[in-house]
Amino acid sequence: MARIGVFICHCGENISATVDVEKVAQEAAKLSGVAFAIDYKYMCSDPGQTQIIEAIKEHKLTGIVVGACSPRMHEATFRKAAEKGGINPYLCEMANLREQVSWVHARSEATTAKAIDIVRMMVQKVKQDSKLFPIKVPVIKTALVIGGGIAGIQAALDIANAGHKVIMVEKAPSIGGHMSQLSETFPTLDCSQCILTPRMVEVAQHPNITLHTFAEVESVSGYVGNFDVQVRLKAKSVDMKLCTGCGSCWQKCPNKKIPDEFNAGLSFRTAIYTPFPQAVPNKPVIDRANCSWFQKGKCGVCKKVCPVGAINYEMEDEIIDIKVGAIVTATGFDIKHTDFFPEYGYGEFKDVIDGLQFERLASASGPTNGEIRRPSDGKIPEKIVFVACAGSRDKAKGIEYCSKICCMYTAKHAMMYKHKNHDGEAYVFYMDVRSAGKNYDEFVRRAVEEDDVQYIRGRVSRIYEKNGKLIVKGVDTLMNAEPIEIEADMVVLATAVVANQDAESVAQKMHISYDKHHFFAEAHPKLRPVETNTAGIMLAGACQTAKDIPDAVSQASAAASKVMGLFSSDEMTREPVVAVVNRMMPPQFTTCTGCLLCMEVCPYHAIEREEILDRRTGEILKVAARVNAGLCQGCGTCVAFCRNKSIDLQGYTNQQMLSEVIALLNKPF
Amino acid sequence: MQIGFYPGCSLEGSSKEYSQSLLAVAEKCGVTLEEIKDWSCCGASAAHSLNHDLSIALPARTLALAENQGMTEVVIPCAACYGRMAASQKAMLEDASVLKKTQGFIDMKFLGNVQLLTVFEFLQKYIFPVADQYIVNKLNQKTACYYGCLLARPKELTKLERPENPMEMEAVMEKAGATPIDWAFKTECCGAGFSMSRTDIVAKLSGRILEDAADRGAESIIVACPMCQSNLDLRRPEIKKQLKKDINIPVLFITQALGLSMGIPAKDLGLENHFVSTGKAVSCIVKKEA
Amino acid sequence: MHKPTNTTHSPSLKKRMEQEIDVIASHCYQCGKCTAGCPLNEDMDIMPNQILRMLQLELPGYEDKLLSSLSIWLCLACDTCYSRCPQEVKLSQVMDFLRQESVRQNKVNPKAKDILKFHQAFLETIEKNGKLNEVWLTLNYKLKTLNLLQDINKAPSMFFKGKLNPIPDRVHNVKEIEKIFNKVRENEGGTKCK
Amino acid sequence: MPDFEPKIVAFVCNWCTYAGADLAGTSRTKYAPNVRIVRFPCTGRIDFMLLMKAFENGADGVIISGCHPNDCHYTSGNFHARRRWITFRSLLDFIGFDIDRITFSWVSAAEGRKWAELVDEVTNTIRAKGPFTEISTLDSSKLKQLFYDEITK
Repeated sequence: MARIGVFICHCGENISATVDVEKVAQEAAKLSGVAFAIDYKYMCSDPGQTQIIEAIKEHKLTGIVVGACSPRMHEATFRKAAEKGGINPYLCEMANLREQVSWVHARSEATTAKAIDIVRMMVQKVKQDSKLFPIKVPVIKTALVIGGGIAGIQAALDIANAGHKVIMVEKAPSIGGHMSQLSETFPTLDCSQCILTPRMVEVAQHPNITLHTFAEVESVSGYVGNFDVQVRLKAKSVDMKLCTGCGSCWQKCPNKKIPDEFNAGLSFRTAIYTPFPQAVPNKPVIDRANCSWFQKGKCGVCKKVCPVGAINYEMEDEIIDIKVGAIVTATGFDIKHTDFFPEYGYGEFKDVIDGLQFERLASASGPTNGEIRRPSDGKIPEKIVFVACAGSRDKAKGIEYCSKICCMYTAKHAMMYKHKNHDGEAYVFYMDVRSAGKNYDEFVRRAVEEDDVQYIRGRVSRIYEKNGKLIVKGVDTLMNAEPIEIEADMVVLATAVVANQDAESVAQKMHISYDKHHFFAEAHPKLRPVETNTAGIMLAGACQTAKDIPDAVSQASAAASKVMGLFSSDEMTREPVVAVVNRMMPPQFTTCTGCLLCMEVCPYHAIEREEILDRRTGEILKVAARVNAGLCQGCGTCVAFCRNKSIDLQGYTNQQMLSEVIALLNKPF
Repeated sequence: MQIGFYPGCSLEGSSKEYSQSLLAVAEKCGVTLEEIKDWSCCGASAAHSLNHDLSIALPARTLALAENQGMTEVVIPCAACYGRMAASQKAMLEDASVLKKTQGFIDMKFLGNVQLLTVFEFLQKYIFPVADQYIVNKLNQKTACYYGCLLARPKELTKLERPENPMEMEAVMEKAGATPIDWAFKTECCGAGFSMSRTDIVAKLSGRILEDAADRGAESIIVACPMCQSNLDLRRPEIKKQLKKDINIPVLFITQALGLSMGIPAKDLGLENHFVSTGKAVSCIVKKEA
Repeated sequence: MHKPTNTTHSPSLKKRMEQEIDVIASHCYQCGKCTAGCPLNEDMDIMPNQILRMLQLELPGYEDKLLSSLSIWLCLACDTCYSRCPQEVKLSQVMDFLRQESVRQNKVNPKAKDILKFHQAFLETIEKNGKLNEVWLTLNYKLKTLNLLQDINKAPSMFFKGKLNPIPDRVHNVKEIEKIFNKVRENEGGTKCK
Repeated sequence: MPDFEPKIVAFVCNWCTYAGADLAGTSRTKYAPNVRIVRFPCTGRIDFMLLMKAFENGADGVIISGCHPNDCHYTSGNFHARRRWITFRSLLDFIGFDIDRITFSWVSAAEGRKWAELVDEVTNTIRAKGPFTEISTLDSSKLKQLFYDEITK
């Protein structure tokens, strides 16, 4: 038999001014199962709490209802008191008599009546309450960082320097990402590789970081603090332990005509290759799709010339299982390529290039050693046209958003071109210049004022080639919409930033949500910008949306600090308000029919399909749902969906909600 | 097999060689085209400029006739007519109120079950499969395939694969043994409906087109639109004044070129009806080596 | 110097347009791509993007400027603008609408009279014959414009090349066509197309 | 009946509307005392049979309120609730239930005033409608008739 204690608070005058608190206490005392009821000036005060603790002991209470302020205010306080009194803290409920009664109604019968109803309701609820215990989940203090671009590097270093283990997985043969391709960086014009490569080396040498290049995440299961991840180590065909990176293999490789990804297709590489001179690790891999040995079964030159016998054609992909407590997703971005722009030359004009290609042309380590020359004939262009918003803010092309970085890098490109060719002409067709950021607008103004780059407001309609020149048909909307035709030697399209091709499949492996452009979705656009709605998985860099380096780096550090927070204790404590599927012995007696509707609607992928097997024969007796308490956030959507009430939410059970409603109504108002 | 055929006004007048050559090619390949009985004008640019309802109603009448005459496919060689017909059909199928209103105007039911074919679609569907056995000549010349506006735009009507740089006509010309050149004015406008009211504009626009074709060494220009043909052909004197130079590249209809490759005599293709002599184009032709 | 007015006579030109055709003026963000690609941009008095701008702002006097502009008559409906417009604004429909509006309010630009007359001659010929007969059209047009000598040099050669057949080929029951014209005229003003 | 005071039960989510109601309190916004709030973690948790239970036990009106679309603390719970409500409403409508006695709304944690207005509005509508008796006085034969009429009309 329940023995409930009811404690009605005056909150000074706040409640008692409009609610007849004595009456409420008296009425409460009459309720069945109520063993003790009292009203007091300040329940939350020390003496108030002491009263509760004493009462629990003295009257052997099995649960308490505190009629006071909003539970959002003092629930924690009174649950502690209940615990001190020796009962489970979840056997304490609050009746909100202040925010939702005394403060919103005038003193009247009706007001007091409402207060009584609410108390009665909570008394009913607390009778249905069961002991709950905070869920403790152990935390594996190793982080997985997916992607070895600047964002991934930053996150990995931050976490590793905080003394935690980090595993980094990069799909390319080297880390560095897009930043390693850049020439100089805005707004300071310092050399990208000069600031990046030291970080790359640091990652490779850090005692806390294990680096897997040429590898991809295969699957992710488990939950915050306890993820099980499978990683595929693609066969490099080169034994990394033996290889010294001497380079004699790729110098001799006969397949020399493979478009070089690192130089954005502006030069060629060999089939066995290291992507670029400062690559980390600086050891080659074999690109099997382009290797004669793997395609035609002959050649084998690299094997012959390798002085240490590191070449191994028999090597196979290897899948490794790792356990991590948190994941930082930093898979980066891609850009639209010029063939996306039929009206700008369909990628058929060699000298219409995209931003990354220009970076390579302008980079000292690039195919032209930093001299800006036309891909078609190697001439130095006298006139360059830069087209901003190429593909961005273009509903017709399916990309409505602004790519954010183009305004800045276009200004940078124009500037660099002018610095290298003082009497060259640079024109920028733009719609708006969006240069918010520290020293950003000053930078753009410098391009205009000091390097006299010509900015023309208007979109380019068409580009066609005529006698070795590119005719750019534009317009100056600031000059009475004057049509302009420029005969350029080279055109650079600031093409839109888009999500990686495989972004969607990555997201699905991780069970994180993504938008229609396949950028990964943050848990909250303002207040949780680096977390995903899957606990324990963070976002860093341009996989979330277009970002420049400073933004990517700061988000990476933010993600890292989230991970460190998670790793700050050996186990996480979580509210026990989670869903449970009813179970009894023997297991197949669960009422769950395994329709798994709950699994579909759960926004946290917290519900799993479980096969109940016969212990002896091992045959499947039944399929049922199982809640992963580590992932469940307690929204209860599954409960409302369950067709036969087999799943229920602790703290808000069907039984409780029903009795609340009945208790509310079975007395006249 | 029988396919409906809508010549349109120009193909009965200034561009009759277009229908002449189309029919000749079709006949050669054993394809019968049945003209829609009592068809009327599509309204062209005048109708949609001055009266929107009319621009839908006029084509609607002919479309309804085609339906009543039990046609399921109608080939419309004239790019302009095709554009108007397709637009009218689209408007009626997409908006019930428009359909209702238009049916009221024309006093006929419209079901929208006739499929309209551009000249390309027709050639690809009915001529290509059998063409090779009839092609006996190699045109053996550099041709500039010119689409103009109405064959390329608007994209939802013309159904071209790459509206900015179409290749459909090139495919036909390669079959006919010509070498299509890559040029810049494929889909630029020739001045279209201004051929009489603003000859100056026609001269300017068509001039640019001819000039680019000439600069890139075209020996003939291939078109599939009567307006383009007459502007590029008929307006040479004005163009000459505009460019201050004489360009005498002949302008052939795609079906004429195809016809030549099939060994159909020039006069059956109406080749002598052009202002700019087509002799040069014809003279390049060589027998196709078996 | 224009001052924006909030006293817009209702329904404004923009409102009427947005009711009649499938175009929302505010969709245009003034990038100017339409103007840049327009084959007639050199001859236009108001550029395509400016036409949309004026519809967007609707400052006093803009309506008159628009309806009496030459541009709306120069547009050849080649759809280059629409096919490249990032915001998919059907500009050629806007032009059609403005043309019809400018005739309704008879504000047609004097320089565009010939173009208008050609269109009218064209429709009249159709109304009479159901089909276009170029000879009739030419004569009709010349009578309207009185520039009788234009192309006179071409007529004979055209005739002998069989490009002109003076005997009009007519639709059998021309009455039908006339009926369509009349019905449409009766229905005038109530045009809707989406 | 002039002195009829409706009983209204509000099913609200903890994160938006419950907080919104608290805000009404802290900003001392007055509203009709006829409403009783039942607190759920999320509108997605609400089993709509509870609505029927409320009416069965003598409620005259019901309010369901949670976070605005895309503001759900659990990302999608409020959408599920909305969908379920749309279906459920048409069912109720079909069986001849007066669906105007149920109000579905969105009140955010910042909309204390909106909450107060909502409650007053609903209270007035329900007061005008008078007490709800259909279910308490419903006998199965009448129910059968209802269905029969619906099917045979």
